[in-house]
Amino acid sequence: MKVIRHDIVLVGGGGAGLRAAIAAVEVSPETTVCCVSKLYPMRSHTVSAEGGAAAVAGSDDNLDLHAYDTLKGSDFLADQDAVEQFVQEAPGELTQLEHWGCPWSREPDGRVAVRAFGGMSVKRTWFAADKTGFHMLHALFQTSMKYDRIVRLDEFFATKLLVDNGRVCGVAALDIRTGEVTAVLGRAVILCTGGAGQVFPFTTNAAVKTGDGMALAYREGVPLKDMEFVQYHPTGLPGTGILITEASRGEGGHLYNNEGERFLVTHDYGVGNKAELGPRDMLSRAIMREMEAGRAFDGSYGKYVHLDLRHLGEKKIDEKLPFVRELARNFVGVDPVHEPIPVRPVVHYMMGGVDTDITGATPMPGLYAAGEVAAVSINGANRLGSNSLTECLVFGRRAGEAAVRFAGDCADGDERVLVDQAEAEHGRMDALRNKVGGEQIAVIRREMQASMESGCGVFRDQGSMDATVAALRQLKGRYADIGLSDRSKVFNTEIVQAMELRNMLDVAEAVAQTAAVRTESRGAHTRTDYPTRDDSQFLKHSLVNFSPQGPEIGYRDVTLTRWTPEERKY
Amino acid sequence: MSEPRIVKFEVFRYSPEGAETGEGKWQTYEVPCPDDYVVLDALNHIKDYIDPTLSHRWSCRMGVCGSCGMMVNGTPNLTCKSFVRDLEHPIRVGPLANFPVVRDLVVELESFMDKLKSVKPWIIRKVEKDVKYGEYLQTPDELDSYRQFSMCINCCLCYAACPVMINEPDFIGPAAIALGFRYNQDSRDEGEAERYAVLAGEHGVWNCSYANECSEVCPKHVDPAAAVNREKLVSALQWLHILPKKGA
Amino acid sequence: MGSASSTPTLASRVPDGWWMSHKRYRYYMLFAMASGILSLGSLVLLVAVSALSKGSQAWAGFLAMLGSPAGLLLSVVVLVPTCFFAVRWLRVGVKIPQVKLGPMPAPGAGMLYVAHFGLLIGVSLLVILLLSGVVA
Amino acid sequence: MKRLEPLWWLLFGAGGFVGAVLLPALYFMVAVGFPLGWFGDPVETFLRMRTLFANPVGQLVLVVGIALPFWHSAHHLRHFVIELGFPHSDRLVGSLLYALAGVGTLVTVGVVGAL
Repeated sequence: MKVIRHDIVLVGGGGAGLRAAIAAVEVSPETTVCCVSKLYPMRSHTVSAEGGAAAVAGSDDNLDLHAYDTLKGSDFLADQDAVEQFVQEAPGELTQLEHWGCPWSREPDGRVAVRAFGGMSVKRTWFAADKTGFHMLHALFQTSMKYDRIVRLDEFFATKLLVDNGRVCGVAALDIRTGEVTAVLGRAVILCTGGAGQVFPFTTNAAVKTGDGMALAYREGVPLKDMEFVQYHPTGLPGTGILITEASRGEGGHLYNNEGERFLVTHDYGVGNKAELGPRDMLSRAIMREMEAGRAFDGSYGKYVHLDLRHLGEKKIDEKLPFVRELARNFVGVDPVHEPIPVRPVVHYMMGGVDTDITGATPMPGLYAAGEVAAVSINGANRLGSNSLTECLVFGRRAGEAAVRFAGDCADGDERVLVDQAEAEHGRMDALRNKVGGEQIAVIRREMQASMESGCGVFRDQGSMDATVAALRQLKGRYADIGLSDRSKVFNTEIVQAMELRNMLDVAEAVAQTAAVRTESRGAHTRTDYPTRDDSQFLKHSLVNFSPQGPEIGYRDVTLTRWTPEERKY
Repeated sequence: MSEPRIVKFEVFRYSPEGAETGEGKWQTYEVPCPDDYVVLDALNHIKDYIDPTLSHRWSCRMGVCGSCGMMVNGTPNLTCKSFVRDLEHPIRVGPLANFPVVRDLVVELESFMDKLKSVKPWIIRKVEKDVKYGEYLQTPDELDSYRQFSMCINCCLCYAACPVMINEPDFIGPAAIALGFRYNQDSRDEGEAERYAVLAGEHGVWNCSYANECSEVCPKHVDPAAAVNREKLVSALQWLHILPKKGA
Repeated sequence: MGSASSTPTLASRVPDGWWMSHKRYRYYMLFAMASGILSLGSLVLLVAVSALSKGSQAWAGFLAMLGSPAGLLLSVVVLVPTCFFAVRWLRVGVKIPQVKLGPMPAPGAGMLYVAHFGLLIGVSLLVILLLSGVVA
Repeated sequence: MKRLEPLWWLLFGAGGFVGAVLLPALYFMVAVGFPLGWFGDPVETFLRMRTLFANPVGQLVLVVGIALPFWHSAHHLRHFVIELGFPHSDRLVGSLLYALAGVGTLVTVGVVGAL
């Protein structure tokens, strides 16, 4: 068994992970960080983020306003102390990224430009055209290369947290290239593996977003928080689910139904005069309602509405939204300069995740989490567009620094105990690779996704969610009987898919079960049988714990500081 | 939607273990392809329902993560944006040329990663400004002077198309040079002198033979050939001491 | 990093169809050969200058040689690739000078196109006018 | 040779530029137009050519127009040979080609100087 030892083990190399890694080596001159990532870091899903990153910039803005917008967007489920911390550190983090070379779009005088975004009451979204995530990720990755103390294990798949006496001291990681398991030991572990959009069939999320970090923590007894809140982005391309950024509405795009109406203006969907700049949950519901009312277009991938950018003109589209134009042309054959883009709501983001405090620490000693994998929570029941990239930076840095502090105060774990666990993982991998069984990975994955869409979509009710819970339980049973065909060790992606599916089934179950017991509508969790918010019972985070018998669900009060929950109307 | 039609794919298979050792082979699959299928969809269909032993890399399937580059009918391409309907059949899918093959359609990228790092792709400054004093000012014109070269997604198609790579695998190549040039051109950077030794060195720009193939295949219109040749011009003038090196 | 060369690899594959059977490469190969043919043109001109220096008889002999069917064939062999070369060189060439050198602003592509092809047309006209005797 | 790469490249570039801008018309006139008698008989063209080129400015134009393309071709052929699969012969092939271009340049200077 190969054993690698570093101070800090990082799982995932996207925006949050790389920020955490850089923070860790910058805050301490000796610390080494080992970045375990199942794909080359610059491939991480941060790369697909388009619209921008929020932080107070202009003189028309202030921290309280950003905090209030975020809290209101979250339907008051976000922790107010976390949000205050977040908005305060956001501008510095985005400036830091500017210093690291991120090509932010600029004003004529050379200052960083900002744009409007859904649910934000003033312009505060920093952007690099409409490839913000791409530029942020590459700037972070390239900057990380400066540090020899950031050691990368690219294309290593973390399969288990190694735990000694209740404290996490590393991970077992499958080297996809060789098929061997390596014990990667450290005194703290940071999870930055992103979300789990792939548990749904139509998602903006990349194939790699399979909830790995959530499942790793969950199976070791760390609770997942607010998992029932899954954000649908209102404007994805039908079929592929490719994201058409909210910036297209921020820059002035309009939504139309098949009667040529700007339905957000002509019908009352609660977004008021914000119209297309309303928050995502509300817009997604509005589009679904239009579909139900027969006012949507019919296409080969079901119903859709139109996102019209034509009035912005070619020059503005090319300057501010070049990627939208490229995507629409390439993938649906529509040039937004001349035609409206077909769009529909599509799964985009998990508000929930591994339970952390505002330093990124989870309840398990030594374990930290940041980015989409974590629920701090600043997003509550609905995240505002452009807060997530900033969240990766703010809480990535916080987790990196907190992990260094933790690692400095404790001894190494018992190597024998940890390596034994990794050896067991190695045995499990060998067994899995040679597994014979009647079930196919792809079939179970497809059924899981279909079941999540039907039960935990934009609109939910008790019957649909209970059916999904039952279906998932049955799928987990069938998973035990999967068979694998690829017996070779070198770059065996089938075994990776098998483990990803296991992770997704755990995450899906957490989503469905927590959703089924929250008998109210809040943010992205919209129940037709309980259409209103119920602060008396549910101004609470859900916490789900793993148990062999099935998820165990508990609740924790939301932290309130200066804002009283109010009705969410725009 | 019209019925999917059956399309023949010839996919390259190689494994250092078991039956596929040796020189690799072309394996034929028949895939039912709806009209809007891209090559990656077909590969995933093969992986999911025909032959789970096929290995390939992919992730975002929207042309920005850079992981699904392969040779499609002899041309390096992102398989997520190569529409089956636009290609001649049978469709031949192979691993990126000019890279060692790890398995099937998966190539070895370690040398590429080293090349990227060798150009020091980060902002180098003599004096760093504290974040609390705000951003470095950069006008839209200054941004435009390097922006195109910051669009590279590291998909490596340019390396697979570059005729120099065939015979000189140590050439740092179009993407790495474009990245180094991108930082050299950035008004915030002062690292040109540090990058000179690599960019204008033994494995640097002078190996380029003006084929322009990199720019022909670049899916993001980065035009690495422009970067390579501009760097040649700048380096030549610096070599003649007509032009100073930023940060020297 | 960790996994470098950790499993045997198959040597990198040469692009399918390199170097003549693929359209893109064929085009490039033509360009490479055209750039060799420039020298052939130069050599012919060198012979012409040599004849010019030896007197009008030698010059007439040179012209007779080039006017023969073989001579004209040679001119086709030189001129066609040279013109192809000129267009591609000037077209691709606009990429290179678009860079800020010292205090001077970077010239734009449009301006360079005009400059490059303007120069080609201007110089060609000048040569034709001077050598044809229209402008004495 | 490797140490002088910028020089080879500059000569290559200059040669390519001259080859693209000057060569087509000049070659057309001298090797096609004159032999076919389109621009006067051999005596007329002889006198016209002498008038135009038998002076320092004309000679400079000829040296530049004739010699630089040699450097251009030499450099490109050097890379072409590498591409045909002979990267290890680069030193030999390069030296040979640049030497040829050098000889060509000297001959050009000599011939043009004799005008």
